[in-house]
Amino acid sequence: MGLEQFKNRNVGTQNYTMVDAGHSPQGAMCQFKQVVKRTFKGELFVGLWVTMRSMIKALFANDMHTVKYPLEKLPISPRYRAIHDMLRLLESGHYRCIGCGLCEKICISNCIAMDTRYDENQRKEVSEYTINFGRCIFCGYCAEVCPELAIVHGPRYENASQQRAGFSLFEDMLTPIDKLNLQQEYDGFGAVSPNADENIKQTPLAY
Amino acid sequence: MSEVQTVDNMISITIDGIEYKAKEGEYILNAARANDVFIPAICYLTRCSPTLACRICLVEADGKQVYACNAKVKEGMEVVTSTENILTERRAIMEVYDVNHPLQCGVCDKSGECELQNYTLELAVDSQSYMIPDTKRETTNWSSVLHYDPGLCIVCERCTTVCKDMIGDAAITTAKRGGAELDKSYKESMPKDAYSMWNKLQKSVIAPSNGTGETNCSDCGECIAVCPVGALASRDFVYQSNAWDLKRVPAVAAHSSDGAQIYYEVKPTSITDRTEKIYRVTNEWNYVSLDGSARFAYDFQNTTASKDKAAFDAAIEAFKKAETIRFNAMITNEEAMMLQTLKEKMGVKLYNPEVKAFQTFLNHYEAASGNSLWTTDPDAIMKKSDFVISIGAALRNDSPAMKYAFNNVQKLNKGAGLYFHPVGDTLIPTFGKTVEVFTHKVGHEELALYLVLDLFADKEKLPEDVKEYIDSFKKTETKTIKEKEVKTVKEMVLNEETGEEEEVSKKVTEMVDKEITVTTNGLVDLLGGDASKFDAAFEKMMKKKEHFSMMLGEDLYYHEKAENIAKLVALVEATCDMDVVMTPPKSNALGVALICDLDDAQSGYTIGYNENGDFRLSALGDGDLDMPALNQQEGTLCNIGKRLLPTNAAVEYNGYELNDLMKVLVGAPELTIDWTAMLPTDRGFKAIAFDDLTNSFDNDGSDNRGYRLETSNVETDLPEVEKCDESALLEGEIAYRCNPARQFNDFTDKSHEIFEAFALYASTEKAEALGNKVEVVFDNGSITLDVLADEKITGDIVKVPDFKAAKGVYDLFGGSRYKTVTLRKV
Amino acid sequence: MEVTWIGVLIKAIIILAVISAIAGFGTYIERKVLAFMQRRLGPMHVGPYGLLQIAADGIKLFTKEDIVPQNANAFIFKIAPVITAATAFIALSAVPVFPDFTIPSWIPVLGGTFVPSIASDLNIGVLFVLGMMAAGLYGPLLAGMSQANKWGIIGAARTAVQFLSYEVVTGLSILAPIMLVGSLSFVDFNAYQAGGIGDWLVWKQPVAFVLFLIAGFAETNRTPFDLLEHEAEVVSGYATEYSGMRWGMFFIGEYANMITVSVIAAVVFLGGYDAAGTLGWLFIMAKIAFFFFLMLWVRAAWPHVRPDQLMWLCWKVLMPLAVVNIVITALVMMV
Amino acid sequence: MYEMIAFYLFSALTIGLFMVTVMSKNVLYAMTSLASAMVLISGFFFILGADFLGVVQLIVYVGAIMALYSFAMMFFDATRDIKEKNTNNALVFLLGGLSALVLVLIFAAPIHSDAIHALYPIHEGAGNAQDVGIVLFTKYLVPFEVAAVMLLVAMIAGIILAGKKMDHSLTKDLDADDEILVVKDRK
Repeated sequence: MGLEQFKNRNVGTQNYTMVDAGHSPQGAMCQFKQVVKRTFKGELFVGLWVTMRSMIKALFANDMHTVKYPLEKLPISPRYRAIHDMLRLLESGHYRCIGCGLCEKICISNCIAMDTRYDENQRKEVSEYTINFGRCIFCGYCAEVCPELAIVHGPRYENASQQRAGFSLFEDMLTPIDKLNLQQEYDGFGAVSPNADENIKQTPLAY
Repeated sequence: MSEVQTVDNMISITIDGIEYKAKEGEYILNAARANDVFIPAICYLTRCSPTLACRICLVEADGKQVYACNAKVKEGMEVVTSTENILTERRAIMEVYDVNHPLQCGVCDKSGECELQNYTLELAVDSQSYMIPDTKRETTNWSSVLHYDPGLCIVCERCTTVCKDMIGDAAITTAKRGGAELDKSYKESMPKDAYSMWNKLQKSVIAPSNGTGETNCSDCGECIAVCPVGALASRDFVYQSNAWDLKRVPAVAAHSSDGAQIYYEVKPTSITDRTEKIYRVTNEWNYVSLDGSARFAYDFQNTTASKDKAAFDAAIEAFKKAETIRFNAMITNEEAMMLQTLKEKMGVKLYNPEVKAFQTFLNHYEAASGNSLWTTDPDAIMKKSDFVISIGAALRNDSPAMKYAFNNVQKLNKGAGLYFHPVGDTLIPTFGKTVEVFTHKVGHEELALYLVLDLFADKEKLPEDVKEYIDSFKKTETKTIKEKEVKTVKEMVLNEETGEEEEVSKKVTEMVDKEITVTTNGLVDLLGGDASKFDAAFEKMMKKKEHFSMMLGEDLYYHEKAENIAKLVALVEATCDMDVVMTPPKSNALGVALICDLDDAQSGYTIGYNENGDFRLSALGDGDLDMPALNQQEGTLCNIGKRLLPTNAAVEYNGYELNDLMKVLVGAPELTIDWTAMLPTDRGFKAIAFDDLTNSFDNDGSDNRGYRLETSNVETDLPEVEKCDESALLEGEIAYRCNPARQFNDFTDKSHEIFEAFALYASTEKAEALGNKVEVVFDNGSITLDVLADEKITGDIVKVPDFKAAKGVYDLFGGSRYKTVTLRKV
Repeated sequence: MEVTWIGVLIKAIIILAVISAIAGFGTYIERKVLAFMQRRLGPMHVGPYGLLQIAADGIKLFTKEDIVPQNANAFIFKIAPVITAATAFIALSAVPVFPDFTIPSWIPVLGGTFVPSIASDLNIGVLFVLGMMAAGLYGPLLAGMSQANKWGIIGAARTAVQFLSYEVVTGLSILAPIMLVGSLSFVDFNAYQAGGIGDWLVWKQPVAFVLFLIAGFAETNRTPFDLLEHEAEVVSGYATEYSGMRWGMFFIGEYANMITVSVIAAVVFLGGYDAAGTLGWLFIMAKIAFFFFLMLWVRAAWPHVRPDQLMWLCWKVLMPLAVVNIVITALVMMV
Repeated sequence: MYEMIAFYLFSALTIGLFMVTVMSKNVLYAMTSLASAMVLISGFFFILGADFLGVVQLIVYVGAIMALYSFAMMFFDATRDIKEKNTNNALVFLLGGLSALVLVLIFAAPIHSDAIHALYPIHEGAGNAQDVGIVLFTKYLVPFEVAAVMLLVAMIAGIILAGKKMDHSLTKDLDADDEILVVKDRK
């Protein structure tokens, strides 16, 4: 191996290569020709026409792209990752969160915190749960890791606040009990795949 | 294990084709673990006897399938850890373990530290071949701290094993549960070990061994530590936190002189309160066993502290006019060094009655024996001793490490034991069949040592006067007695649990008439034993015994004839081939004894550090100036194993430290831990900076925490000992200064998981006689206490605790642990 | 009709009020047109179709804090925007804006007053307008120099270079029509082209027309020659430190200048107004509106040029062309 | 009457502004006042009815020359006052006074002679611009042509000087338009 590569001390340029991007005119005549060509070719007028066409379309063909945001909203993808929702069990109405703490652990911006306790039914109960939305980067890991599909990303993306960090409590994100019938099953990050049943290994539990 | 393990008798074995060194007589599993070779095993605990519950450690040794936890290594043994058959067995066992095991892993407190999970993954169990109906098993609380979820339990019996072999309480055992019968067809279709394991598993559950729903034990929580699954947990910790959220702070158990290794596991208190709180204490349970105070008395930090400048200035003033600093052993070596520096530079007296007696005793011992410190430690006793003697210690209460060692020797080393103590104890005899308990009179401790001399001393070496004195107790007569003769008969018995035939040894006793010459040892009778039976019993105890150890307790340091006892101990050591260990009376008593020059009495203006005084420095939060508690500061402690151990701050401390006072008073380095390297090297310390201290265990269990104090040994002549002074005997009502098992000091009392009350403890009968409340009247005062019955105590002596410094119990007892008192009903 | 001083005063007031309003409204138009060309809606919320946006902007500009940077030369900093606005309106005084009319006699006091189309009908009107627009360069120049901001200095430097250079082109390009007409008065220009669309000077002087337009863009600081305050390069150039109404005055000046240029182009090259009737005035309104629209249109369609390209274009293309155009015109007239 | 008012107003302002130009230590003030004074001078022309000259004054002095001055001034810090190094005040006063006196004498001399009359009377019916043209192309034809040629030469020279190396890139020996830097495809 030669030392050529070390002799170019202009670090950073070694990985670049020049590509031919056409020729610039050589000599006064060529330059003049180019000016004339460009002047009379009408490129500028093509530009004018394009914008005019857009204006005509916008005004008369109603081809307007503006969405009047607070008044109109675009439909969002089910995989969109906005403010979290806490889902309830459809049958009993009890919230699904079992307090396993996986979302807290996986959260890369460290914005989820939960306190748990031993409740009177000898179950693990979440006594407090917050997400610091000032920090949350909506990466979707929490929804993905949740074994119960309890924390999911909901469609509420309007989360601007006057404070740097808005905290959200468990109850704020929880489906209201009277709106249980409106609760949508989540099909975004971490949701059960449509063919999940096929992937399960059956065990001989006859009981 | 009866052989001495030295480097010389290491043998070599081959595991999976690689040659390793192992100790003679060691189990294959231990040898593998010591050499970092992985053999799966669920039920085996390194320092306990094999349980043979899980059967997963199956290996092939020299072509035969054996259980690695139960088979000993032999020279040249070739071990194969996995063959096809073994893998099939192991997989079947793991599948069986997973049958009906609740899939609550998400909320289980084990949170991923679960060995069942690990082995299931290790053995790649991805499908299940077996099934059986599940039975409902209710969650129970066994005691104020123990929480048991039988649904999660895999009946590996680690908890029962550790309770029996290590702790000695044997408070829990396997019990029957109404599980469904296995399908008979499995007997043929399943691998043999898996089937028998399942058969047992299906029938058992763990339960308190006393038949009630509650354990009656020392609540040490070691069963929680060893539980491989989430079945056993501390009641306070259940569903509080995931293990992964907890930050582990390596530390030293602060309350007793065991100096056990612990981790404080800390995490912010709650979402709103982000100050860190200790959630639990864990330990390296393969190498260390904790007592209840170490595991549960963790929240003794000083939370009220703040930098109160006025109090600080007042403290400076107080120090300037102080004549005495009274303190106890709940301080680090660094703080002890600071106090000693104060004494040297400002001429204050250092008063510490707890440690002073110990220090004096140590000095007497050093003078008599030439050894700067005692010669063995609990760890070494557990590893090799097979005969232990305990004198002068309420073993159950004074030093958990001693108790564990005493018990472990009986269980694991097929050992024997002699226990001398005035207060009768029902637990000690249960440690082993060859444990003799002498409930002697208060003041007869010297006689106990003479008995030891009689029994174990090389008579050639003993001085003539001692020999004469011992012989003066002996009487010889001829008697016809009926002697029991024990014969061992072997027969084949069907084991119910496993459904197999096993060879079982049975002892059959026959009575034979014999005419013999009997030498009655009057010493035995004097110490409360039965001389006629003792000789035979002792003969049995001495069978195949090679390593003898003697544990000395706090009673001896406070004994009136402490100097003579120290000499006797030295004599025992010199003539009996016996190792000695002494229990430092409180946490860092050894460190204080080595570092500080203590004075006999206090006088004038006194500063109390966690003690009574005119100006109180206190880590309890109730003094004139706040100090950090031991879980809030870095520093080192000296323990019973003669080690200097580093401990770290687990929780935040906002106030002033002693070092801040030192800076103003006499000048000091920047940090408290800067004193570590300045500890006196002439007392055995080494000039090693705190940050360079190691803090770990090796895989074979060797302790690398901190460093071992340097001890010196000077050849000395045999000491001149005095005869036992019978006048020191106490008569009448006797109070014994002794704390309940998990209480050591004000700090344990402050912890919310410790419930033992400050009360008078007495045997059940005595307690009934005394009623609910008594006034204990001493010569120099009295104290009124509730009466609590402790069914493990026998005899008339009552125990008065001293863990509350404010009650001044030390002063009441004066320089002794025993006092004649009047008990007056209130 | 005789031009009285009161008529001139009324005219001046009309120019000030109406042109200011139009300049403000121009911002609305500009935003709308640009939006439509990008298929957006533009301002929509203040008033119907956002028509009152100008009011909202005005309120905002008037109520915004008037910040003078600490190290700026406060006096110069404060008068600079006034210069821009003032010169722009002074230039308008010599330009025919709106038709002349007589205030109906039934109105008290002012009844019967003749209001001329040009506030000050100079016989060298064209030159005067050019001169005032030249003087207008002091606004950006002083603004940039006084604000103690490096972006401002760069903006000021660009002002000097760009305005000076393109003044030459403007003057030379309009010289050829002047030669043809033989007068510097806008009235004469209008009269010269009175014969209908065939008489428009744009047919006789197409090169001059194009040159004038290009130079007009540069003189009014419009895309593609908006180098004085091009955000991508110099933050906001000479206007970097300005806020509130002072900033607004620069833009009133700019839009007034746009109107001026549009008027000149319409009068000089596109036939001017028909002095006889109202229809002619509507016609010139349409012409002016077209030029105004063209400026917006170009802004939507074309990228802006680099400073060196700007200079290159001025001195090496436009100016020689203008000179050649004058020479040819002179030759043709001679023959 | 209006002319009177305008004249005196313009005179006072012009003198004042020139005073500021001379006296001010601040470059910006000096420049601004100079430019304003030039504008006001053009006002005199307008009062005199010489519209063309007035506009020329505007375009040439205000638009061109002053802008060049200001361009030069950009090399200084416009926000800072300039400290004059004036070692001899007496000399400055003497020289300044003498030159002022000379100027007064020169301009006052014709008044004394009371023989001022236009050499070239205004042509009836001809505009201001035409008058200037007539004078330029009759009496002052030669100086005008010489000046024109000189200006043309200056302009051409300027273009050549400025445009000499306009195409030469200072940063690269290659023409900047020729190349685009592209990341090499590393396999």
